[in-house]
Amino acid sequence: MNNPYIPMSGKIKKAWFESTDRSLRTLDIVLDNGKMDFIPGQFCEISIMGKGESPFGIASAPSEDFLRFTVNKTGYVTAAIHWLEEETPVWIRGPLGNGYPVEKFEGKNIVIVSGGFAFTTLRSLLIYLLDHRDKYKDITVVYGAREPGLLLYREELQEWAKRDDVNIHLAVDAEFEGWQGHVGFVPTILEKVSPSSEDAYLVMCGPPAMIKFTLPVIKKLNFPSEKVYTSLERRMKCGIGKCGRCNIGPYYVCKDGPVFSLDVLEKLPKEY
Amino acid sequence: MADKIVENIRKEAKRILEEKIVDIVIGFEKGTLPYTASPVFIENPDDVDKLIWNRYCHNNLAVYLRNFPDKKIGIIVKGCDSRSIVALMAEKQLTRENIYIIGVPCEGMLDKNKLLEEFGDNPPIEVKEEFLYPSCQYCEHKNPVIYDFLTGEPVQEKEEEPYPDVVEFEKKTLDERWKYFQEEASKCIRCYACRQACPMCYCEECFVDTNSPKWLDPGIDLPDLQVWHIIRAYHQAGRCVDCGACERACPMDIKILWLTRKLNKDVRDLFEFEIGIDPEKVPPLGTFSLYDKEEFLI
Amino acid sequence: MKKIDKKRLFERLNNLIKDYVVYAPKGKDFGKIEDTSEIKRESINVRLSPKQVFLPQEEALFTFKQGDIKVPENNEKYILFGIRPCDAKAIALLDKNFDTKDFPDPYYIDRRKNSILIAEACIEPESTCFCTAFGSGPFESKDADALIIDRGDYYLIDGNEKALSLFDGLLEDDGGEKILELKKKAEDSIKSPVVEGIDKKLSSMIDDPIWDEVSRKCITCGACTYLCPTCYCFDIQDVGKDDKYMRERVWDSCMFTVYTLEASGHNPRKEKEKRMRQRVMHKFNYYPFLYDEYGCVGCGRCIKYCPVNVDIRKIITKIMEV
Amino acid sequence: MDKEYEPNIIAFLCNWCSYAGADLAGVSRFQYPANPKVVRVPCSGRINPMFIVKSLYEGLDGVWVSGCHPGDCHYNTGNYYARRRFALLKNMLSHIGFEEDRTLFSWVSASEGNIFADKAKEVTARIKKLGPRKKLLKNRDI
Repeated sequence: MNNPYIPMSGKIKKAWFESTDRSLRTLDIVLDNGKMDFIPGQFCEISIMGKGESPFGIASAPSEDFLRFTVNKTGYVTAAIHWLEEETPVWIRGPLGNGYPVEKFEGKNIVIVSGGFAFTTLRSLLIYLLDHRDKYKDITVVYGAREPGLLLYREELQEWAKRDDVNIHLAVDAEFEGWQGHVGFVPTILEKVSPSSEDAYLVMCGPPAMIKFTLPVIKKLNFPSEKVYTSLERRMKCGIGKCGRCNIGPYYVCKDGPVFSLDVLEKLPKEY
Repeated sequence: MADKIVENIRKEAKRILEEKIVDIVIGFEKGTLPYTASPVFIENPDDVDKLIWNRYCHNNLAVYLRNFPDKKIGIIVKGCDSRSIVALMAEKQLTRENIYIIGVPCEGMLDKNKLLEEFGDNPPIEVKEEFLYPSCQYCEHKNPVIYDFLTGEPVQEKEEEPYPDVVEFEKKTLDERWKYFQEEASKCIRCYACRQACPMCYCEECFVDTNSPKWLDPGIDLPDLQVWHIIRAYHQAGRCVDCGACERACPMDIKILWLTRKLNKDVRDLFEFEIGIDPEKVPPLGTFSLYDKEEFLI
Repeated sequence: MKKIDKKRLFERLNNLIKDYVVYAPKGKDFGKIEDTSEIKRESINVRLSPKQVFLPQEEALFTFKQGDIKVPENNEKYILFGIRPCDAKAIALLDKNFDTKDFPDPYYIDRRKNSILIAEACIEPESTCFCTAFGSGPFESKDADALIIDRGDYYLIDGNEKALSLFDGLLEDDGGEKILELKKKAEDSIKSPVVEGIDKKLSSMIDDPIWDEVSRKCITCGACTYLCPTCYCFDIQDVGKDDKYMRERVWDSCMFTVYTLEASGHNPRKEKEKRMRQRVMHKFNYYPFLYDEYGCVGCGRCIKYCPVNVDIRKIITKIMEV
Repeated sequence: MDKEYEPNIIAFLCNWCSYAGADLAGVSRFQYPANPKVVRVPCSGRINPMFIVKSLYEGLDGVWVSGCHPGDCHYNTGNYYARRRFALLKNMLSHIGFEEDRTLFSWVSASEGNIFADKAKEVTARIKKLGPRKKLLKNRDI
């Protein structure tokens, strides 16, 4: 029997601070036993032996030959992860969760809305979409952060912005020296960009405050609930629907999620 | 006597609810099992007939006081519960104006388990002292120390030495005491009922729940359980009113009062202090005397 | 139905202790025995439920030493003697969570597949029992490998081959003894609340004020969940130091505030009415949704050991009245 | 050959008196055993009794806490508060059957280098006499 609690070994190939305030650290990890198959939106549990495990969304795309995670320093395990240097061994369990329904997205317009450091799994999704560019119609990205230094994967974003097959709208909350993108909060920018809801799916990830104010805009743009997807976070332990803590109603965020469509969430207790 | 108390409780509860002196009254209703009463929360003056009083009303209702931060609360208390309120006031957790205290002189609560064992489901008419909860046996404050309304005549207080059990226990050898502690602690399942039942355990984050620092490993390795009991009791030093709610709440029947009672005795002997009498007096570990004993120093 | 002499059964059980880890009622609680003389019942049902055999309160998932992961092996065989039918059903319910197709739990399954459950019928159920509410009963034999009925000097026994073969050579003909009356008497003494349709009803009661009402007296300790035979929620934590670590799982309770507390400080179930809702919903709504069965077996432990007399039967009745 | 048992002792020393006392013992070349491992704290009042219990829980053989003499506290009153806490803790640990000499308290001032050395000797000797610890040791087999 395969033991789902045992992590796989890997090594950190590259590690750097992603944001200028050093609160976010990105790790590129290569597994010892070859590559991991996954769908954008899935997550892994990273172990620090003696400290514990924490779940992180996979920020790399299946086509890349490393696993990328961006970790915000908030607690016990994440602080330990921040200490990790290049070439140190790490332990990983995954892929876990359901991931974004990329097959359902085929042949549709895709709108990606994100704020702050929630862009991780959306990077994975965006690269996946670009890798299979012919299968999808228009791709629009609206991504904002408090200031330019807090936008994830800044260089890549600039590269993508140059492409003509994807519309990237970057925003910061307030005027910033040298900033040439949008200025304002994500909901405002989304309303300004006003992507068509026709034949389109919308994927949204961000802090609770952003979600709260973006939802009315999404309704205004006429996106039906079943075509809006979001990725949830909960305290997780086992990651396989056993330990019982991450449930929202009868669904486990770790196993049946973390990606849920809005129409499913609307029927569940507001426990997220 | 008891009927008179019940009548007085209901009347007073109805009055304070009707006159809007309080928004909610915390009292006891009939329990669903033999020898039990259960906490009840009355907001409608018409519901006061749910309120009862008998010798099974052992819960310390003061534990609920902090659950209603924006309400004026009426509460029915025994001697020990009233001391909890005073202790909470001394720690600035409550304001006296927000609480209306209905005091009940208490003759001690009866131990459900002992009664079940002895009489099964048929409650006896006459009850002897031996069926009292251990926590009630040495009670020094049967009458509420603070109240707005007293439901009956004060009962006679005991004048005896209140810690005979602690004195007796101290006579045991070191290893006997350790063995006893091990036996009791090993029963623990870490449900934290003792903590939750205690009005004084109001920390937002308990030391067992933090992970940085991680004071205690999870699980039921014996030292984990022992350290939990040591520190839980120690956090009560000079704060415990000896109501015994922790021990009565324990589903595993662990004796835990002998820990806090030892601390209480020490606080009395070393610092001449008793908590829960005067809300203006600073608890013993929040103050000091230049002349505190220090024989224990090397 | 067969008949088995009590003395001879215990003798046989004593012999089996060599090959099996035998659990039985030991005073108030349920525990491992070295000799059948330890078997003693101080209450109708044991306080700590048999779930501890398959899901111990603390259990190592693996140890980690000098960069190596080592998984503990377990090849023990188990006999659970004298568990009650409700607890046997509870184990069947736990199977549904741990023995799933997508992620079977090896630790649980290793123990469970090597176990024999011998249930003992409740001739005199307790006042807190309400097993009949969930289609089970004091003489229910479905979820155990064998059911024994205490008849003074002997037991009546019925069960599957696996269980009966333990007692090869001891089984006698029961002489046509009828237990129907006994069974009826036991069943009639149980007063169960009506639960018909509660799962559907609860689906529309997520934001009902009832949760505030029923949770008010709760002091949010974990006594109910830790004693519950079907509550399985656990935490995974690391212990150890100096490059010698152990990842272990320990029981956890949805009634604790920190259960859902996230590192950011956000807590989706900060209020106790939400936690009470979670406990009740999990048993009576989520469990039926996922596995087509109620997650409660009506053993009554949570009622009996609750420090403030929160009575789940009363909660059920209140829900049904809404 | 069996090596002589050397207890592992943690010493919480207040920055202003006992730690300076230890310093003085050092520069004055007073001999004292190396068993107490020093943790410098701002004041004996800073020492949460949980530090002491935690030290024992983590496997140390003994705990020694030392601060300023009454009246000498750098923060005026820290050691008075500490004195109350330690009195209760010590009594309680003994009450549960834990050896009293594993938790030791003293006052040592900055000028008492020789006394510090004496106390260190006494602490080590007392704890050594008790032998390896058997109580409150973790049993997990890792």
